[in-house]
Amino acid sequence: MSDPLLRCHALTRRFGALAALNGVSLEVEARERRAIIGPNGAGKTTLFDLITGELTPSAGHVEFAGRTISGLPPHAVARRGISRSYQRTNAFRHLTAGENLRLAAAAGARENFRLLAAPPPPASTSAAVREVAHAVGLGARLDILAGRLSHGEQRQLELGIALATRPRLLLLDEPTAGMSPAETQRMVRLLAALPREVTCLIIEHDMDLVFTLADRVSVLHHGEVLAEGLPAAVRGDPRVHEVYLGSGGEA
Amino acid sequence: MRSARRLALAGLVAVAALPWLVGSYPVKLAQEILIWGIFAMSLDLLMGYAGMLSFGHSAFFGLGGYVAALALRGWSPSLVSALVLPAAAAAAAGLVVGFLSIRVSGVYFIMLTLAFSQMFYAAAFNAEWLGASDGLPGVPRPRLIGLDLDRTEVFHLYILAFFVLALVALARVVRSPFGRVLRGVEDNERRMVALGYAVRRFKLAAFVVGATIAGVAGSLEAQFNGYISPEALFWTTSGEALLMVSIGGAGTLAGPVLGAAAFIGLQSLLSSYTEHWTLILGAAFIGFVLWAPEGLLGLARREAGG
Amino acid sequence: MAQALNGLEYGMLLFLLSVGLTLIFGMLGVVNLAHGSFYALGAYAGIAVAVFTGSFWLALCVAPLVVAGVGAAIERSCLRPLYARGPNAQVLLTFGFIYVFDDLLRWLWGSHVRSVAPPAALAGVVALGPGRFPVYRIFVILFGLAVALLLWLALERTRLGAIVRAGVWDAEMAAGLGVNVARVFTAVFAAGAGLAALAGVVAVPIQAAYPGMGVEILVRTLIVVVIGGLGSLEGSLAGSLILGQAETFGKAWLPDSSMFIIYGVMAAVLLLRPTGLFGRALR
Amino acid sequence: MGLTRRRFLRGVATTAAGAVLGGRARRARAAPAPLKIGLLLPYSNVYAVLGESITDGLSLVFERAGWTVAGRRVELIKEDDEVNPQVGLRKAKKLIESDGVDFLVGPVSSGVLAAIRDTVHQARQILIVANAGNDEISRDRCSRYIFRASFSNWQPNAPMGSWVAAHVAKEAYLVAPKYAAGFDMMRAFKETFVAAGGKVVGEDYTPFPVNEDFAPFLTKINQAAPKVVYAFFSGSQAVRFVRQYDEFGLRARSKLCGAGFLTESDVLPAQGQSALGIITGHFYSTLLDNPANKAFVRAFRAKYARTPDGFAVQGYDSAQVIAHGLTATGGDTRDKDRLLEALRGVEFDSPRGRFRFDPRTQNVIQPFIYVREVREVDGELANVVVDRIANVRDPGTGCTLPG
Repeated sequence: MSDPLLRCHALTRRFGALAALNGVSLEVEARERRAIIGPNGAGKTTLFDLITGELTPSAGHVEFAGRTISGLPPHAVARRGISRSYQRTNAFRHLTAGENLRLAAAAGARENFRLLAAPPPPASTSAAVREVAHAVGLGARLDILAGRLSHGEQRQLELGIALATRPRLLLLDEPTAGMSPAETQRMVRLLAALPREVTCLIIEHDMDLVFTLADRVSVLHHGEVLAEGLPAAVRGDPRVHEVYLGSGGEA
Repeated sequence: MRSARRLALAGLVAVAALPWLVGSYPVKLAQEILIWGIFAMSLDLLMGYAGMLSFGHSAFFGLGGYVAALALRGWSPSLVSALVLPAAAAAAAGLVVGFLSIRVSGVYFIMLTLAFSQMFYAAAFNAEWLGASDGLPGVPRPRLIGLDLDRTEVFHLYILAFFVLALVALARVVRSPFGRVLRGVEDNERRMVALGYAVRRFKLAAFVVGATIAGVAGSLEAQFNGYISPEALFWTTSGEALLMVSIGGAGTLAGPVLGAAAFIGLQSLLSSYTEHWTLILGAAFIGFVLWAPEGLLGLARREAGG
Repeated sequence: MAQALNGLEYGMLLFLLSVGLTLIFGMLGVVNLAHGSFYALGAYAGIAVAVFTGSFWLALCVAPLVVAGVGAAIERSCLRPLYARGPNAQVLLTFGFIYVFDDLLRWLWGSHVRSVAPPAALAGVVALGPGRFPVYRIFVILFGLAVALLLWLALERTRLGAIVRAGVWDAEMAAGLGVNVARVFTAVFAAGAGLAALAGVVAVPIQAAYPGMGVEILVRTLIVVVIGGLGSLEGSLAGSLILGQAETFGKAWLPDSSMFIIYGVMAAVLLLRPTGLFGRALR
Repeated sequence: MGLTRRRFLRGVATTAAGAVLGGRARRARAAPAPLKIGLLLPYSNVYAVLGESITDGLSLVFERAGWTVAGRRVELIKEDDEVNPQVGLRKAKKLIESDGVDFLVGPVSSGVLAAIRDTVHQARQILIVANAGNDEISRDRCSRYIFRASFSNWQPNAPMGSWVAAHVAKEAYLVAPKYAAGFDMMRAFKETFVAAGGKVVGEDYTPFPVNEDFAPFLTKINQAAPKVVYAFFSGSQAVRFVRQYDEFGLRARSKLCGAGFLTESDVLPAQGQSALGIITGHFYSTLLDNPANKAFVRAFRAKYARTPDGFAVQGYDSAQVIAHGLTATGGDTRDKDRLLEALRGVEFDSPRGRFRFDPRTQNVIQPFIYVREVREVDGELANVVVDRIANVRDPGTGCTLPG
């Protein structure tokens, strides 16, 4: 394999005296599906925020496709091909699902600055939107306001928005948070069907999902990487059991 | 949709016919409503569409007025003086003020825009060559080929033409892909950034467009009154426009115009009957904020929707 | 030197006025544009009490309580439904109250300028080197410092203070502490209104009272709070002192540009530190 | 107030009824049309007090005449200009075009007057200025349709310049708010003060319209230790300035003199003892000992239960100008030239003395500028006349009215 697609180098982020992330180094190959697990407060979401530029690292840096992206504003990071979904649905509540997807798909489009351009046709007629909507199972719900969708559908939309920007790297923050078992099953199927070109980094608590989807697993604990390896190896690691699986019962 | 357009068209025809139907004072009230309607719409582009609550929009209104007054008085009574120069000046000022203000957000944005407009006010108030506290009187109306703008009905149609122009242009802008981006920013700015939108640039573009149109409205106000004074720049002028937008319905184009009509109507009619009209206005406004955040237009829609 | 003292006194008055605004913002996230109206209401209520009882000191105690009550009522009835709707709706609501209060004051007390003399104990001037300085203004400085100290102690050393500080950082966290957040919100808003009224009463012997006084001072108060950083007690104090000095020296030495100075100071601070001197990046 | 409002409402009702019952109204035309007077004054905002005072003074004249002048029923239409030029202009247009008033009376603010001047002139609308003192309206922006029954800013101040130099001291520090009226007044004072050998040792223009704290200026004055401080402030700023002047202990050191507005009755009670000893120049004092004033003060007190001030006199005289002018034309307002001529010629006994216009500027010739000192009279503060300067007329430079 060539150089990794994403390389986090000794990333540290402090909030006052508290180090949310402390010297985390991580490499993710292109086409890989990596799960990030760890107890609450382990620094998982902070890691995502540092990768996307929403937070700046106190020390260390992030490289993407061979170039340093730390210090770039978040929108520029996104333009490089990194997209994320949020733990709590973070869609455009007052726009339709279709419009949500189109906004995501149109990020960076030149015509966004043509102030007097003709109004575009309804979002549901756009091929790009339909394709993503189909991929996340919202093909029939495009004209509904995002705020009116069911919880499960909102999570699907969340994924769709992240996907619609056609990212090279997709960061998924607990895609099944708050879902019923049935909804979770559906989400797992959707994720499994994602094209391999999209490299994924998934924060997840649902261990079944982790072991179904992930190629490799990284375990964060107290802001540091505790263990990393194939799912089976991690599952067998006694330290992981101690800090996470054993005490948790969250799955 | 089609019926709404038909309604708007009928309304426009009725407004255009006013000088031949009613006395000269109601016509002038209508003209003032049109001018303030343009101003309020331009503010709504920032407030209702891009989520930027600016208390400094009066800076561009007043600037347009002053530039038009200076150019019409001292240079040439032409459309260049009445339209091009005020719009250009307001756009340039909007670019600078917007660039600096958009770096901050929320309350700080409100305060920074307010501070900038107060600086414009202080500048005009202190400038002897701008007439200081008394402002600039004797602003002539421009001369257009064969049109006598000093005649009420001609001036009425002239203002209406500007109004329609602003309305059509803004309607086009808010429906364009650009307008959709603004909607997205208004709805969820953080997500727009995460999706890769250079949000500040879009906000700045909206700010400049709003400033430009406000400048044109200010120019019309100066031509309408034959006069411009520092009060046009004062922050409460922005506040009044904000009231208009909120009363009428933010995030729509008809709303601000409706709000302008309601505000000016109340101010002109109610104040003849009671000294306490500000109390009534304030209470009505509070009522709208609490119970009808979509404004008059929203109320009408709710009514129509059953 | 004498001018620095003038600046200090003016700054203290601004502090009394702005600290309530900043507390309200810090806890509730509300920019209360009607804060100036509370100031005016306090001034008028103070005059009413002082005239009725003949005691300035009683006015200083009673008027803030009355206005705090008004503040609590407004918070409960009008602001509470808006917390879910974001800051713009709240700003607009309080903007509406400016109109209402402006007119109510005129209705209740007429448009005449009113004033009361400072209490006899604080009349007169003291010699300070070559200059002279009014005793009452020294009182204002000391009073402002005392209020600052008391507030600091209240915030740092009491349970309510801890809750408010927690609320400033994170309302959800405060709720997690098992606190009735709604009640704390009301209390903080009332306290902020009461502080504005306190400033109003203190200001009356120097500035007199008339219905438009609240709107006139509002912009300055907002500038103080923004310079200092919204939600910060220290920031409010620092902002007041800076603005007091800037405005005093501006008037004395650069009268032609004194109107720009305060706005210039504010713009400069915001451009260099977008959240003010003591502000935090959140919100 | 209430009465005029009701009267106004009744007026509206009758006009509306007239419009509906067109035929009958026309037949009833035997009775002349009502005389419509539009009052463009602040009824809200800081200057509401002045608006009320002017309205009260004006109402007194018509009340006495049974609300009929030269056979025509008087109808007042009040509009609030909010001291905002934009609003004032809109209301002026309303009064002129919608109500078709015969006379416009107002405004208080010089900003509003500057704003409406061209509109009034072009509409050939007769305007009786009841307060705003911008010199320019008697100078290069004068109009044959504008009469001023109040004062020009120059008038109270120029006589004070020579008087202060002669009677108080020849070393003065000037303070005024930084806007047109402040500049007008200080210019007029300086002109005659310097000519009389006076020396201006300092000059400050304070922020306007908002200024809470005069301390920086008072400290400067304290350091300069001038013999006289000459000031112009009005309304809330007059209260603040006078109070803070006293607070800083300057009263004992530097004599405070100024334009009459500094200590008018609208602000005197709030100034309290701090105002004692202040010397001001004004065209009026409540204590003037002449029959017209005695009658005026008695009537005003009886009706409104308070002491009238200069602003009430301005309203009172504006009404008298209208009444006398109209009587001269026999109630006719159609023939504008004739009416204008009649107005230019009005002459009557005003509380301030014999009232007449300067035909060159159509600005009132002040019969006297009274030099007044604030003293306690019968337990109440009052402006006691200590001297007077006769026949003060504005220079009218640049005004080209025939006359």
